[in-house]
Amino acid sequence: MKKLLYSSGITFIIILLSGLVPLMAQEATPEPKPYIDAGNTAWMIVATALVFLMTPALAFFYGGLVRRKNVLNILMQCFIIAAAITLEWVIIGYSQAFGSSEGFLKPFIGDFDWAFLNGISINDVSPYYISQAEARIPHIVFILFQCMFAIITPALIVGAFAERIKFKGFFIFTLLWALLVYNPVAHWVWSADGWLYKLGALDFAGGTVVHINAGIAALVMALLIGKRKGLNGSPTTPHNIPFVVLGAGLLWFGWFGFNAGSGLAADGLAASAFLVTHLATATAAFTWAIMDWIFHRMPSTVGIATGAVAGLVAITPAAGFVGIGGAIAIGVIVSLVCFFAVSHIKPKLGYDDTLDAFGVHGVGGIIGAVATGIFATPAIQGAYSGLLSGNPKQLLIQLLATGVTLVYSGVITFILFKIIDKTSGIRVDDRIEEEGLDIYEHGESAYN
Amino acid sequence: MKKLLYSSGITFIIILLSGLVPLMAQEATPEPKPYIDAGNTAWMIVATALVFLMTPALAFFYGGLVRRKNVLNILMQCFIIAAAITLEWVIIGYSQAFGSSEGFLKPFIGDFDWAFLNGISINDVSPYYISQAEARIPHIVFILFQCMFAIITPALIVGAFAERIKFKGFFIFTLLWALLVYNPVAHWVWSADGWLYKLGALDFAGGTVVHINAGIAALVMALLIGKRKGLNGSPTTPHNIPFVVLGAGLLWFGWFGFNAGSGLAADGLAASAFLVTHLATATAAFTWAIMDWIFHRMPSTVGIATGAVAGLVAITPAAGFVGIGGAIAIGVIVSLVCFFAVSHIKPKLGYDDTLDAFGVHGVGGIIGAVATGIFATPAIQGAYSGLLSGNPKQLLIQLLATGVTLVYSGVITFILFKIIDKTSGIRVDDRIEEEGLDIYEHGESAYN
Amino acid sequence: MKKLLYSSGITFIIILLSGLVPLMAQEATPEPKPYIDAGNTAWMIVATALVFLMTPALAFFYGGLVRRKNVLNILMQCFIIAAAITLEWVIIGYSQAFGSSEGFLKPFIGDFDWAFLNGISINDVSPYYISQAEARIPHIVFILFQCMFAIITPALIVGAFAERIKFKGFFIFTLLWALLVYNPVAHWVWSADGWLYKLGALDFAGGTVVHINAGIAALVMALLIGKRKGLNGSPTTPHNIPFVVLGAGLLWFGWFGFNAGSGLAADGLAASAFLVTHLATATAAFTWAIMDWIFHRMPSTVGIATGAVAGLVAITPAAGFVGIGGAIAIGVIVSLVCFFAVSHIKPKLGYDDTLDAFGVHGVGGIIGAVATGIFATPAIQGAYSGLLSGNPKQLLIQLLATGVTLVYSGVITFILFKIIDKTSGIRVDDRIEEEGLDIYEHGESAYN
Amino acid sequence: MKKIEAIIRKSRFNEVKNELQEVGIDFFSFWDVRGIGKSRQERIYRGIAYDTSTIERLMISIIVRDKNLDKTVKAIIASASTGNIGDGKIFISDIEQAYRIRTGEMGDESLYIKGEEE
Amino acid sequence: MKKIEAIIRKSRFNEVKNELQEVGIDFFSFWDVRGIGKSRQERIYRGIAYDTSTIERLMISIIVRDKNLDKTVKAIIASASTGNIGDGKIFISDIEQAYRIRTGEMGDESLYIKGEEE
Amino acid sequence: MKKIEAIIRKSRFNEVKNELQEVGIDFFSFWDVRGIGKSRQERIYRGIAYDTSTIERLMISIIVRDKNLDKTVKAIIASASTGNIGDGKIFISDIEQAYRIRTGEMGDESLYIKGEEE
Ligand SMILES: Nc1ncnc2c1ncn2[C@@H]1O[C@H](COP(=O)(O)OP(=O)(O)O)[C@@H](O)[C@H]1O
Ligand SMILES: Nc1ncnc2c1ncn2[C@@H]1O[C@H](COP(=O)(O)OP(=O)(O)O)[C@@H](O)[C@H]1O
Ligand SMILES: Nc1ncnc2c1ncn2[C@@H]1O[C@H](COP(=O)(O)OP(=O)(O)O)[C@@H](O)[C@H]1O
Repeated sequence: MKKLLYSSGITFIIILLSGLVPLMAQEATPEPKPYIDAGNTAWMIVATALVFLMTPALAFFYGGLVRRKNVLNILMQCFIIAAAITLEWVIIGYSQAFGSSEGFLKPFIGDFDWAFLNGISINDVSPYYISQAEARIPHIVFILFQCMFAIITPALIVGAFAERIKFKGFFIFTLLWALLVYNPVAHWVWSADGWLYKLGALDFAGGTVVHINAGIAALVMALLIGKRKGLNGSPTTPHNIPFVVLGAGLLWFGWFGFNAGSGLAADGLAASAFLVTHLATATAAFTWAIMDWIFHRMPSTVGIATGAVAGLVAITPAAGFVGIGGAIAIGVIVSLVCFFAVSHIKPKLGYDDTLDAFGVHGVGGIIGAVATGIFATPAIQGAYSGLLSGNPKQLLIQLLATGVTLVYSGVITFILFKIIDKTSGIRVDDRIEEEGLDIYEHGESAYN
Repeated sequence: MKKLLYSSGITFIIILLSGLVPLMAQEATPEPKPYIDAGNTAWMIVATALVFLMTPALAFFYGGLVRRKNVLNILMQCFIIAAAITLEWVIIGYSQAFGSSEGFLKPFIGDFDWAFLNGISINDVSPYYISQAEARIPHIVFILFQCMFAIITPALIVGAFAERIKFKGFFIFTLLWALLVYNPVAHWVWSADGWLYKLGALDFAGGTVVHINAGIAALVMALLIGKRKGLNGSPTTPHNIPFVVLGAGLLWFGWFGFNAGSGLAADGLAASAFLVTHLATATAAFTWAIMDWIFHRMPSTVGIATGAVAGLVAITPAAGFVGIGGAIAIGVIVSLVCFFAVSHIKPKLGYDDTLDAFGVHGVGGIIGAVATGIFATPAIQGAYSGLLSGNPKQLLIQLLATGVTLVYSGVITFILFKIIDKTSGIRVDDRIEEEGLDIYEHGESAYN
Repeated sequence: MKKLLYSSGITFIIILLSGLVPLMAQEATPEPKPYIDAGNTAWMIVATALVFLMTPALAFFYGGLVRRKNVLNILMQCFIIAAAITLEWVIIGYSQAFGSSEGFLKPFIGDFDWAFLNGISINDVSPYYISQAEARIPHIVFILFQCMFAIITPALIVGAFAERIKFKGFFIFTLLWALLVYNPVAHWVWSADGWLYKLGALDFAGGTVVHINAGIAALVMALLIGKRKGLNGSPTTPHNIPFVVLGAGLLWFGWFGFNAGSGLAADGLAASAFLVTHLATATAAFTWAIMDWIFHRMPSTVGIATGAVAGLVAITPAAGFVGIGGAIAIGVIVSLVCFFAVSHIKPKLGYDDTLDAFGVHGVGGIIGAVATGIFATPAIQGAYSGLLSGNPKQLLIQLLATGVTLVYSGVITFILFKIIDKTSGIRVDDRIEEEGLDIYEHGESAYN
Repeated sequence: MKKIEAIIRKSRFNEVKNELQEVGIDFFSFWDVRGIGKSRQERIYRGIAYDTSTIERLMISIIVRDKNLDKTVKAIIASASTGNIGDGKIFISDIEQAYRIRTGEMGDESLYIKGEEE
Repeated sequence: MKKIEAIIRKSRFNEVKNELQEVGIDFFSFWDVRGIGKSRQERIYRGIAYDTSTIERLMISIIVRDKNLDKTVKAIIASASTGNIGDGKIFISDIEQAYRIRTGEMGDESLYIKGEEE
Repeated sequence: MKKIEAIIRKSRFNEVKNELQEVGIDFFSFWDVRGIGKSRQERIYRGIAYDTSTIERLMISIIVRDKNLDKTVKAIIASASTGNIGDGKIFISDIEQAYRIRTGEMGDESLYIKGEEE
C-alpha cells in the first residue's frame, strides 16, 4: 500500500513539474445532425448483450475454481450484483458516472439530473460516441452498454475474498463500492467532463475503470479479510475445471462485445479492436501454456484459461489504440508477468487472493494501461499515439491515471472494509467456512 | 379451473356490455416502398439466434432442477421440440399462424398458402413490421424469428410433468398442442387478421401467446398426470444448481433477442425494450432474494434465478409499451406474487407442477399481460396507452385476451391429455419413475 | 484409402474426358466504389464471434463424450488450437490462404505479402464479398471471420485420436496440418485465385475445406494411432451427457454465424442460409431420433445431439445454394448415412475413431458437398445450379473437389503422422492411457 | 459395536432418515453406489446398443452399540421397503473398536454424547 | 456370509462384471474411490506445482454365501488383473447377518432368489 | 489384518495423508460421503424451507497388518482433529483375508512390497 501511494505520488509530481498537463481536450467537433443508425445500433445492442453474458461467464470461471462447497456462493454473488447494480445504475449510477454537474464537482462526479434516467427518451441519440460522429446509437443503448460494465466490475472483486465472506457484508460492500468508487472513477475517465479524460488518459474499454479499479480493491480486501483457514498457503484444487473452461470460453466470446463495442459503432475501429483483442488473448493463452510447459513439463487447463483472461484484461484499455505488434507484445508481457505474480510473488507475500482477482485483473490492468501509453499508434486512431510513436507524454498520463486509480480505489476500499467489519461483520464463522458457504449462507448444496 | 372460466366469462360480458370493442384496427398505413435494411436485418438475424439459444438454456434451467436420474429426459424433450417444431413450423405452422385465410376462419387461423413456405422467396420483404415501415427485414428472417417462439413455448410446458411422463405420450401431446393451440393463438394475437389483434390486445413479445398459453397447459397437465410417487408434496433437491444458474444466465441473455427483437428493427424501440427487460428482470431477481432473506434469513441461488425468470416472463408482453416505472413495478409485483404462488399456494393446492411451469410462466404471464394494460404509456409507442395513461379500455382488453387464452389452451390441453392417455398412455410405470427416466426412456445415464 | 484414391481418380478422368473444365470463372464485375456498410459489418462481427464460440462448444461436445479422466485433455487441445492457430493465421495463414501469389503457385497457395497482416489497414474494405458488391465489410472482419474457420477445422480432428495422444505430438501435428493442409485447401476453394474455385466448385461455408478436410485427416489419424487399450471395440460411456448437449446446443447456435455469415452480408441470402441450416439440422436430429426409436425402441440424447451435428455439417457447403426441399433432403440423408456409418460400418471396419470425427464430419461433409451439386437451385443464387436444376456438371465438379480434398488431406496427414511418430512420438504410454491423460499430460483432474 | 450397512433406494432416503431419528439414531454416513441387478437395461450409444444395466442406490453406514442393533435394523426395514423388487439389503458386521477423533474417546463411549444418552 | 471388497481398475469393470456373471454372482454394488499410491504425480495450479497424486479406482462390494467365496475371488483376480502395478486388492471380512429389505428375509436366504439357486 | 475406516473433514485430508506417509502407510482408498449430524441446517427451495442437513466428509479406508494398527490410528487422530464438533470417527474391524490382484499374493504379504518393508 505504502509503496503504491509513494510511487503514484512521484508520478504526479513528475507530470506537474514537466508541465505536461495541457488540456488536450478531445472536444466534440460541431457535428451536423446526429441520427440513430440501424447498423451501429444493431451491433451495439448485441455488444451489450455480450457484455451482460460476461457476468455469468465470470461466475462459472470463478465458480469452477472454488471448492465444491462454495460454488453457489460465487454464483449467487455474481447474480445479485447483476440484479442490484442494474437498479443502482438506472436509479443513480448512470447520472453520476456520465451526467454532468456544475462547479467544483464537475470533473469528479455527475449530479442527479439523469436519476431514474429522467428526461432521456426513446429516440434520443447517444451524446457519447467515438468513431462515428453522425451515425450514432440510441442514448438508451449507451446507458445499457455501460450498465453491463458497472455490473462486471464489482463481480471481478469477488474472486479475492471467495470462500470466507459473509453474504450480507459482501452485499453492503459491493453497493457502497459501486457508488463511491466505480461511479466516480468512471466519471473521471470516460465522462466528457472527467478530469482524467480531459487530461488525455486513454482507456478504450476499461483497463483503469474496470480492471485496475477492481484489482486493487480485490488486493485490499484479500489483505484485510485474511487467509482462509487451514490451508497453510497451499492452493485448493478447483472443484470443476470444465466450468472454468466454460467460463473462460464465454468470457472470451463476450469480451468481443466489451472491446469491439467500445467504439460504439460497427466500423473499422470495431474490427480493429476485435482483432487485437483476439490476438492478444491468443498470445497470452499460448504464452502461459509455454510457461507451464517449461516450468512443469506440461501445460495445464487452468493455466491456459488464466492466460487467456489475463490477455483479455491487458488488451482492454489498448484495444482501440494499438496494432498487431502492440497486441502481441501485450499478450506476451501480461502472461509472463501474471504467471510470476500468481505463482511466485503471491505465495511469497502470503496474502490469500483466492482466485487471483488482483494477480490477474489488477496486474493485467496495470500492464494494459501502461502498455497503451507505449504502443498506441496513430495508425488506428489518428489522434492518439504512445511512447513508441513519439509521444512519451501519453505514457506519463497513463501512469498517472493508473496511480490515481490505485490510490483512490485502494483507500476507499480500505475504509469500506473497516466500517462494514465493525458494523455488520464481514467474515464468516470458522464452522461455516469449514462446512461451506453454500449451506450456511444460502441453504443449498450445488450437486445432489 | 372453474374459477378461471367464471372470471374470464365475466370479463367478456363486461367488455361486451360497455361496448368497448370498436375495431381499433392498427391498419398498415400505405407505405412507399419497403426494402431490406442491412442494419435491421443484422439485428434480427442475431435476435433469432438468441431466441433459439433460449431452448437449450431452458433445458439446463429445468435440467438442473430435476433429480439426477431424469436430467437427460428433460434435455431430450427440449431438443426434440427444437427439431420437430421447426419442421412443423416450416411445413404448416407458419402458414396457419401468420398466413391469412378467407371467410369465417380469417380471424382465427391461417390457411395453407404458405405451407412449406411456398411462394416466399429469398428477397421478399417481411409483411410484418412494427417500428420501421420501410426499412425492413427479409420475410424469411421474420419466419425464423417466429419459429424460435414456436419452439420455446411447448418447451416451457415440460416443467409441469417432468420426471413422470412417457416420452411417446409427451411427443404426441407436444405436436398436437403446437398445431391446435399454439398456431391458432399466435394467429389471434399476432396475425394482422387475428381477432384479438384487431380488438387491440397488446402482447409485445409473447405474454399471452407464449407464457399464459404454456402456463395454463402446464397446470392442466400437472393436475391430470398426478403427483410424483413418494414425495408427499415435499420438493426434491435440484441435482445440479450450477446448471440452473447457467440456464438462467443464458435465458436472460437470449431474452434480449426475444424482447428487444420483437420490434423487428434496430432502433429506439429495441433499445427501450432491452432496457425495461433488463430492469424488470433485475428487479424481480432482487425482490425474490429479499423475500428469501426475510422469510429464511438467507437468499438462495435457485430463488434468485427463479425470480429473474419470473421477471423476464412478466415484462415480455409489456416490453414495447412500458417505461422505467412500469418495468420496476412489474418486476416487484411478479416476484412477490410468484414467490407466494410457488411457496404457499402450490403446496396448499397440492398439485405437483414439478418445476413451477405454471407458477412462474403462467402466473408471470398473466401479471405481465394485465400490467401491460395498466402501465402502457404513449411515451414509448404513441398509439398505445394503458389504465394509468387514461385508457382503461386497454386493461379490459388485456383481461379478455388473458381469459380467452386461459380457457382455450386449458380446454384443448385437457382434451389432448385424455385422448393420449387413453391411446398411447402418458404416465410411466412406477418402476421407471423410481429408477429414472433417463435409463428406461433413453438408455443412458447422465454422469458416468 | 485405396478405394478412395481410386474413385476420385476416376472422377478426375471423367471430368477431363468430358471436357467439362471450362473456366467458369466467377469474375468480379467491375464495381463502382465499395464502402464499409454498418449493417453488414454489425452482422459479420457478430457472426465472427459466433463462429469463435463453436470451438468451446465443440470442446464440450467432445469433452462430455470422453471418459472422466480425459476431459481436460480435450478441452486443452481445443483451447490451445484457438490460441496457436490465431497466431499462425495472423502471422502467415491468412496470407497463404487468401493472398495471391505469382506464377505456377497462384492457383495453389498465397504468398507472404499479407504476412503479419502487413499493409492491411483499419479502413480497408474487404476484397472478398459474396452477396453485396458495394456495401461491404472491413477487410479485418473478413480476416477474423476466416480465422475462426481456421481454428475449428483442426479442432474437429481431435475427436479421432482422443484419449490416447501425446499432447506434444498432437500440437506439432496440428500446427503442421494447418500450414500444409488447411491453408492450401482453403486457397484452392475460397481464394479468388484458387483452382477449385475457378473450376466452379461450390462450398458455401466449408464442407470441403472444413469438414471433409478434417474428417479424412481424422480417419487417417485414427487408423494410424490404433485402438484404445482394453475396449475390444465396445464404446465407452460418455462421462457427462449434459455437457454433450450443451456443446451441441452452442454448436447449433454458433453455426448460424458459420453458415448465415458466409454470405458476408446481412441480407436475404443470409436469411436463406440461416433457414436451410436450421431446417436441415432439425430434420437430421429428428431423423436420428427416429432411427434410435426404430432400432432400440427409445431415442437417446447422444443420438439426437449427434444427428443435429451431422445435419449442421452436411448443410454447410450447401447453405447458400439450396432451398427448403434440398435442406430437408440433406437432413434426412445425412442422418441415415451417418447413423449407419457410426453404428454399423465403423464397428465392422474396426478402427477406433473415438468420437466419430470421420463418421460425422467426414461422411457428413462428403454428403453435403455432393448434395450441393445435386440440389443447388438458381432460386437462391441465380448463377449456381445443380443436377436437379439441369446442371450435371456441377455434381461432377463437386465430386472432383471432394475427391481431391480426400486424397490431398489424407496423404499429407499420413506423412505428418509418420514423421511425428518417429521423432517426438505420438501415442501415450499404456499407464498414462489407463490412468487418464488429464493427470499425466496436464497435472490436473477435472472434478474434485 | 456393530456396523449396519444398508443399500436402499434413493427415493426412500428421507423416510429412512426420519425413522432413524425417531428411534434415536442421529449419526450416520451415506454415499451413492450403483448396483448390478438382474433386470438388464439396454444402453444406447450412437446407434449401438450395449448392455450395462446399473441402478442407483444409496449406501448407508451406521455404527451402533450392540443394544441398538435391533431397533435400527427394524427401523430401516420398515421405512425403506416398498414391496417391489429392488428394495435393497442390510448387512451386519462386527466392529472391534471405535474412536472419536475430536476427543480420542474409545469404544461405546465414542458413539454417544454423554448426558444425551437416550 | 462373507463380504468381498475389491478395489479394481475402472477399465477392467466390464470384464469383472461379465466374469462374475459367468460364475453366477448377479448382485453387487460398486462406487468410485480414489487411491493413494506410491507413484506421485505432480499437480499444477496456475504455475504452482504441488503433490497430491491420486488415482481413480472402483470399489466393488459383494456379499456372498460362504460357499461362493472362493469362486468369486478367483473370478475377480482372473478378470481384473493386467499384470501391471495398480491392479488393486481384494479384502475379505465376515458378515454376521443379512436382511432383504423387501421381504425381511434373513441370513443366507436373503442373498439368493429361491428357485433360482445356481 | 485390520480395516480402519475413518470419517474425517475434507479440509484435513492433506494433513492426514501426510501424517500417514510419515508413519509409513502408503496405500489407502478414500471417497466422499455425507454425514447426518445433529446440527440441522435449513434448506430452501423456491421459498420453501425444509430440513435435510447433511455435511460432507471423507471416508478413508485402510487395510493394515495388525502390527501397524496402533500407529495408524494415532496418526489419524493426531492429524484429523481440530477440537471442534464434527471431527469424525474411526472404526476398526477385522479382515480375514487379503489378495493382491496383480500377483495373487495372499494375506499380510499382499499388503506390503517386499524389500520395501519399513
Ligand atoms: N449380495 C450383494 N452384495 C452387494 N450388494 C448387493 C447384494 N445384493 C443386493 N445388493 C445391492 O442391493 C440392490 C438392490 O437389491 P435387490 O436384490 O435388487 O433387491 P430385492 O432384494 O428387493 O430383490 C442391488 O442393486 C445392489 O446394489
Ligand atoms: N492397504 C490398502 N488399504 C486400502 N486401499 C488399498 C490398500 N492397498 C491398495 N489399496 C488400493 O488399491 C489401489 C491399487 O493398489 P496397488 O497397491 O497400487 O496395486 P498393486 O498391488 O498392483 O501394486 C490403490 O490405489 C488403493 O486405492
Ligand atoms: N455412528 C456413526 N456411524 C456412521 N457414521 C458416523 C457415526 N458417527 C459419526 N459418523 C460420521 O462422522 C461425522 C462427524 O461425526 P460427529 O459425531 O459429528 O463428530 P464429533 O465426534 O466431533 O461430534 C458425521 O457427520 C458422520 O458422517
